[in-house]
Amino acid sequence: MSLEDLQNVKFGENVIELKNISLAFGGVKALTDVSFDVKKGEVFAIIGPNGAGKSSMLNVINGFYKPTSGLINFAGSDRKEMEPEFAAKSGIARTFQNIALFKGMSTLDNLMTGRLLKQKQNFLMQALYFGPAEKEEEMHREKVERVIDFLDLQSIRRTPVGSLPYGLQKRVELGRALAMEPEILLLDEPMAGMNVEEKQDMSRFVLTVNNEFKTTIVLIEHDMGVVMDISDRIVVLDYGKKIGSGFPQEIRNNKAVIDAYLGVSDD
Amino acid sequence: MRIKQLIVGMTATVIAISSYVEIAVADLKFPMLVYRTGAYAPNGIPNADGFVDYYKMINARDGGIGGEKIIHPECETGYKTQVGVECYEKNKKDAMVFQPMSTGITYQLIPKATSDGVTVYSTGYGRTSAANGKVFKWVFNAPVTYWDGASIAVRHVLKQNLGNIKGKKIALVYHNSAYGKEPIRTLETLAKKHGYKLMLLPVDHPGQEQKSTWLKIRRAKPDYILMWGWGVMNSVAVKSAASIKFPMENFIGIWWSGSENDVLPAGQGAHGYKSLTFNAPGTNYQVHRDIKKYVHDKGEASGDGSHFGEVLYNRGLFQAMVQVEAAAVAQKIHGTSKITAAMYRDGMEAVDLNAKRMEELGFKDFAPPFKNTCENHGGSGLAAVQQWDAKAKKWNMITEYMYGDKDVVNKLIAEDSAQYAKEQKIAQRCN
Amino acid sequence: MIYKETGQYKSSYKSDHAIFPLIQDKIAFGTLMLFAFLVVPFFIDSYWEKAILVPFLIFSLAAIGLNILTGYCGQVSLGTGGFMAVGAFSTYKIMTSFPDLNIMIIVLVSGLITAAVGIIFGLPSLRIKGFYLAVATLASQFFLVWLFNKVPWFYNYSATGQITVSERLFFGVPVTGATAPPYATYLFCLIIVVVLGFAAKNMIRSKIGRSWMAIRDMDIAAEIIGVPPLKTKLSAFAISSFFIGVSGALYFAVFLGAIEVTESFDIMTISFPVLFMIIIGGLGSMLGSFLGAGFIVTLPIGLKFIMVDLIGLSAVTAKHFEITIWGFLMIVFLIVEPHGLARLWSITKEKLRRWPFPY
Amino acid sequence: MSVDLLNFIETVLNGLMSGVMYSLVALGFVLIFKASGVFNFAQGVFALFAALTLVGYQTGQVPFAHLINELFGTNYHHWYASMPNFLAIILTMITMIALAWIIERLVLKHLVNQDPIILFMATIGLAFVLEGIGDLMWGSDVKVLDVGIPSGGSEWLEQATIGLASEGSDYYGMYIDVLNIWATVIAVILVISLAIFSQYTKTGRALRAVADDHQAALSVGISLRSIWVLVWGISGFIAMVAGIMWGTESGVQFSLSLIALKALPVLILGGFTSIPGAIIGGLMIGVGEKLAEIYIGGYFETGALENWFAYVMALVFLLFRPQGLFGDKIIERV
Repeated sequence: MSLEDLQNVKFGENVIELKNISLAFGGVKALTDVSFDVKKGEVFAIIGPNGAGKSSMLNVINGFYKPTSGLINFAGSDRKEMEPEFAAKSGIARTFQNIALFKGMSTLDNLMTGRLLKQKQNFLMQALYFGPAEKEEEMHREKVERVIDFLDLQSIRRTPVGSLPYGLQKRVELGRALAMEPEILLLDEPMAGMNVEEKQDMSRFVLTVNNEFKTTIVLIEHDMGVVMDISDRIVVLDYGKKIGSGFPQEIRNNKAVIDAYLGVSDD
Repeated sequence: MRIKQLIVGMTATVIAISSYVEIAVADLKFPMLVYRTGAYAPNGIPNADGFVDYYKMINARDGGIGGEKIIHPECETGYKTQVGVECYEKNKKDAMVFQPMSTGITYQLIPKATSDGVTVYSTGYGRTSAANGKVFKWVFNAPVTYWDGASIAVRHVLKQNLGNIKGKKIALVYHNSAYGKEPIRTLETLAKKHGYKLMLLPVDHPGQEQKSTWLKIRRAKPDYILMWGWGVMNSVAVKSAASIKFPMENFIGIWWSGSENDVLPAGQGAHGYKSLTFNAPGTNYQVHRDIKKYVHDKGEASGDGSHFGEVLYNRGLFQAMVQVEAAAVAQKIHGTSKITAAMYRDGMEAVDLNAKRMEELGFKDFAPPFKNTCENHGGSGLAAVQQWDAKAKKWNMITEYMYGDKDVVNKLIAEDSAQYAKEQKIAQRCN
Repeated sequence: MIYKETGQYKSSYKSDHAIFPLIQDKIAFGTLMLFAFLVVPFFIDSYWEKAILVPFLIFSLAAIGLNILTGYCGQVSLGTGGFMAVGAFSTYKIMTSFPDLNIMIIVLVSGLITAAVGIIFGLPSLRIKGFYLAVATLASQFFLVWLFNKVPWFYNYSATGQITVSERLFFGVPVTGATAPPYATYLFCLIIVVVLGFAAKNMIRSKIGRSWMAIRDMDIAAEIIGVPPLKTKLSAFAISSFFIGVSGALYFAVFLGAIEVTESFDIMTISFPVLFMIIIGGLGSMLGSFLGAGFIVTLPIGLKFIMVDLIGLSAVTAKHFEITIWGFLMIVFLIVEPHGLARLWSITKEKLRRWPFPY
Repeated sequence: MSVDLLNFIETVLNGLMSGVMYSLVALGFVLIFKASGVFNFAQGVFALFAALTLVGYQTGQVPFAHLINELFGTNYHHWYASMPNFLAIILTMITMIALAWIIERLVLKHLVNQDPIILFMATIGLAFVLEGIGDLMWGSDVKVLDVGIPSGGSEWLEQATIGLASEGSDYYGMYIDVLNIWATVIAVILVISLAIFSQYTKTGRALRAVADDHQAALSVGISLRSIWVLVWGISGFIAMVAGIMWGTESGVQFSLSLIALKALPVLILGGFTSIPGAIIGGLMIGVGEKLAEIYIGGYFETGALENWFAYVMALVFLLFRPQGLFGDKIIERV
């Protein structure tokens, strides 16, 4: 059975399709005419050296950056750009390279923020805090508690995240993303600065999420080992250009990629 | 049956006790709401010194009023309403009279004091329509009100123009607050009557930046400027007027804009500036000699004693004198030296400071005589114009004490107090 | 081990999410409420009323309002005085135009009007951040005060621009005007403060509160998880202004009774003090709002009492010292505990939990 | 030229003049904010304190006289009749620098890397302390300040401009207060010397380094704290100049401290971190509010809209440039 067949067995249709995305800040070109697609239920990795424009790519996907040209095909229609709120509403959650948690709030509250979009009660009901409002709160609290159990964060439920160690913060951030019950999960270097054990934990979480909840995952990661292990398909960026894509084993022996990483010149 | 007796008995005792407490006031308490700090301290200090020195003098010379020593606890308000309220609540027990020295606080206390049965005496400031004793039982603002003041200023202008100021332009530079707005209505009414043009120029607290105000004045070239100012606003205004070379003798301030503090900073430029007053400046009076003898020479002068004889200091003496006199009158009426707040009010309402009495008190020719009645809490309504002599650094009286436009003022007072009576559901007295 | 929470197990999220999860807190709060409602009214005299308790309650309300905006939503505002003025003048206008409307309704409506104004002046907060916003809010302060001082309609064309409250009954007892008995004004404010206090606490512990805090802590991340910045910030401005408006209404109608806008709502008499309250009390803490208000209201009076009545300094020297000490204490506080009295309190609770075993 | 045009010019000129006065205060704010990231609300009280001290030295007041007399029943007031202005100014400068040192010792040192809002509050506390001490030391009654700066309308300008008006108009020349002209001159000198100082001296470079980036400055071995003392000293000095100017105009008393409120809109307009911003912002506010007061103010029969207009003007401006005229651009990243 060939690889393609395998793929087709495992994955469904495209959930996101990026067509010739270019992004520039003033003169600086962050992305030039990058295209790739993400299939439902896969673990899709974006790799490349520093400053290759990986994070910019994610920012384009969830609408924090507006591409200067190109189209994003998402939810069945081509669009010039995404809106953060729309992205969130349509099930795109993400974590950030340098953690973007709400430092003043407890782990629990941070995860609860993941539920904001799903809470419907208006502030008056919340002010009275009875009946529906209270029910709703508890319902969502339950959902969040599941995430807490899943990522074993029980012990730090009430600690302000600002005071947590780096590894845990990363985990809480993942938790907040999961609390949104996303279709697509964008992870920006979820394992940066972690030791081996932590990396293993994190990889396990990622894979479980992918398998259990069938969540599509787009991740940026530097640790080639991890990437090759957990990702189904990979796209490689360098200086904002796409220099290769395919299955791990293809990437592993793609000359351009090796050059980019080892910095060998083409001559 | 028993219970009934019990209750009756208890109430009786309670009443007895309370009345006893009321009578058993040891001394006569004249609480002072002063401001020796904050934006208006420069005016607050000399005035307060006047009060204190007079009280001390009375205690030292006559051993108090009818044998009762005066106690005068000071409470620093910093000209702040909220603090004023706190001071009032703190001192109102057994207090004879409150002298808020701030229009804001006066407005604040009028309803409170009225329901607590404490006299409020706002000497020539505060709520003008309080002059109507029919409505304001507990409030006095003798000897003269802002509306008198406004009309007196206009009268002075009339005199100078041989009674015709049709088409003249009069500017009012006023502190942009309740105090400053007081004269507007009167001046507008008078404008209709005499046909002058009125120009309103508010100055915001604290009023040390008046450039645009005076640019406007310089362009509009009013013939006369009246000023309702307080604090630093006065001195800056006088200075600015001098530096745009406005003829100072056509610049007339209310009695709160006519103290040394207001003109000294302007130096020679202030020469010829006029202001109204209802008390004479200087130290050439019996009361000053007594204060010198009984207070200052004993080194007990309030503050550093440097304000002795200043306009606001003398005004303080006058205000204190009236309050003390009221107590004395009350003692005469009720035949007891240990008077209550209620008795004191009767005294204040019966105050009759005729020339003879003034002389007895050491205030000969110090201020025009006046007399409170049940209807009239506003006093004589007499004020004079004084002029600043920058070379000699002293104020000179340049006119007799004169009446304002009584029929205009009284009409306005009647209207305003009637409206207040309606709002507050007060039944008119004195009839 | 006075303050022992071990052995208190929560079997439901409801109990875990309660305002006072600990039994000790429940008891303490309960007794406090009983005391406030059933004991104080019988002993309160006009001095305690006018000088301490009523201002304390009113400023607590303002502090809660500002804390919602600054402490929870992270938008520093110096416009409190202006918004309180809106509350006060709305009350006056409604009172005079509808003589037989219930005072409670008047007060609440004034709050709503202020909320509307708050939304308008909140709009710039979308582009302007931090100190720039703080200073910009002064624009609302100065503008509103000017407006109420300038446009005669607001003070019914009275001669001086002073507005005076007229008597209003609440359950047959006057709560405004000079004749209102101390216990009445006190209880009236207390009820409003307690109810609105709980409302605020509930909002803070549910969705809307979390959105505010998200915006405060990291507005970009908040936007990406789907918190709309505009709506959230404006809701904070609106609700905060509502609280401040109500407190302004009480400040005028119940507390002072007669108001001169330029003096009573000056930034030095309202805006800064209220900001002090939430900073000294604790940004982002309900308890802090009350502690701060209590501190700021009682400190000057306390100092005055000590220096004038006990030591016997002259009023003026005492005042000078008061200002100095007052500023000095402020600095010391910020140095010792930047997170305010609320934090100190929780530290003491920690201590009590371990007591008598230090560590 | 028509009289209206001349009046307009006059208004603008006067606006510029008041603008300079505002800039003088704003300058102190900016220096401190740049160097120590503190939004120093006490700047206004600095000016008051400096002016009080200056008068105190000039007239030989006994510091804390009231307090001493009250406690010990003594009767001290002055210990010498007068002191030459120059000497008094020098002494005041020394006092202000000493003050800066004390502030650094007692306050800043303990508040490093706190939230800006906390620091801001601390400076408000500081303002109270200085006000209280100022009152205790020199008393709270108004004092006349005269260091020989002339004031009053400028005859020369009046004569010079009187001819410009078109024939037959009763124009009477332009009005500018000489004091303000002096203020402008002094302000210009002040700014230039500051610029030179920060450009061409070692300390100046250090100062700019700190303003640029604290960590970096530390890493190259610049002592933050000495720089802070320096900066606070300098703005103390600027406060003194401002204090002299305002004090000469209005006498020295509490209200002087409220000029801080006049400087705030200038700051948001010009940007907290920019000295040119403070100056140009000041001028813009000055001109803007004067024009508004005189030309718009007319429409509300009585104006007095200067105060809020300055702020609203700054606010509207911010909507288009949230970081102020010259403020550092605010960039948002994730």
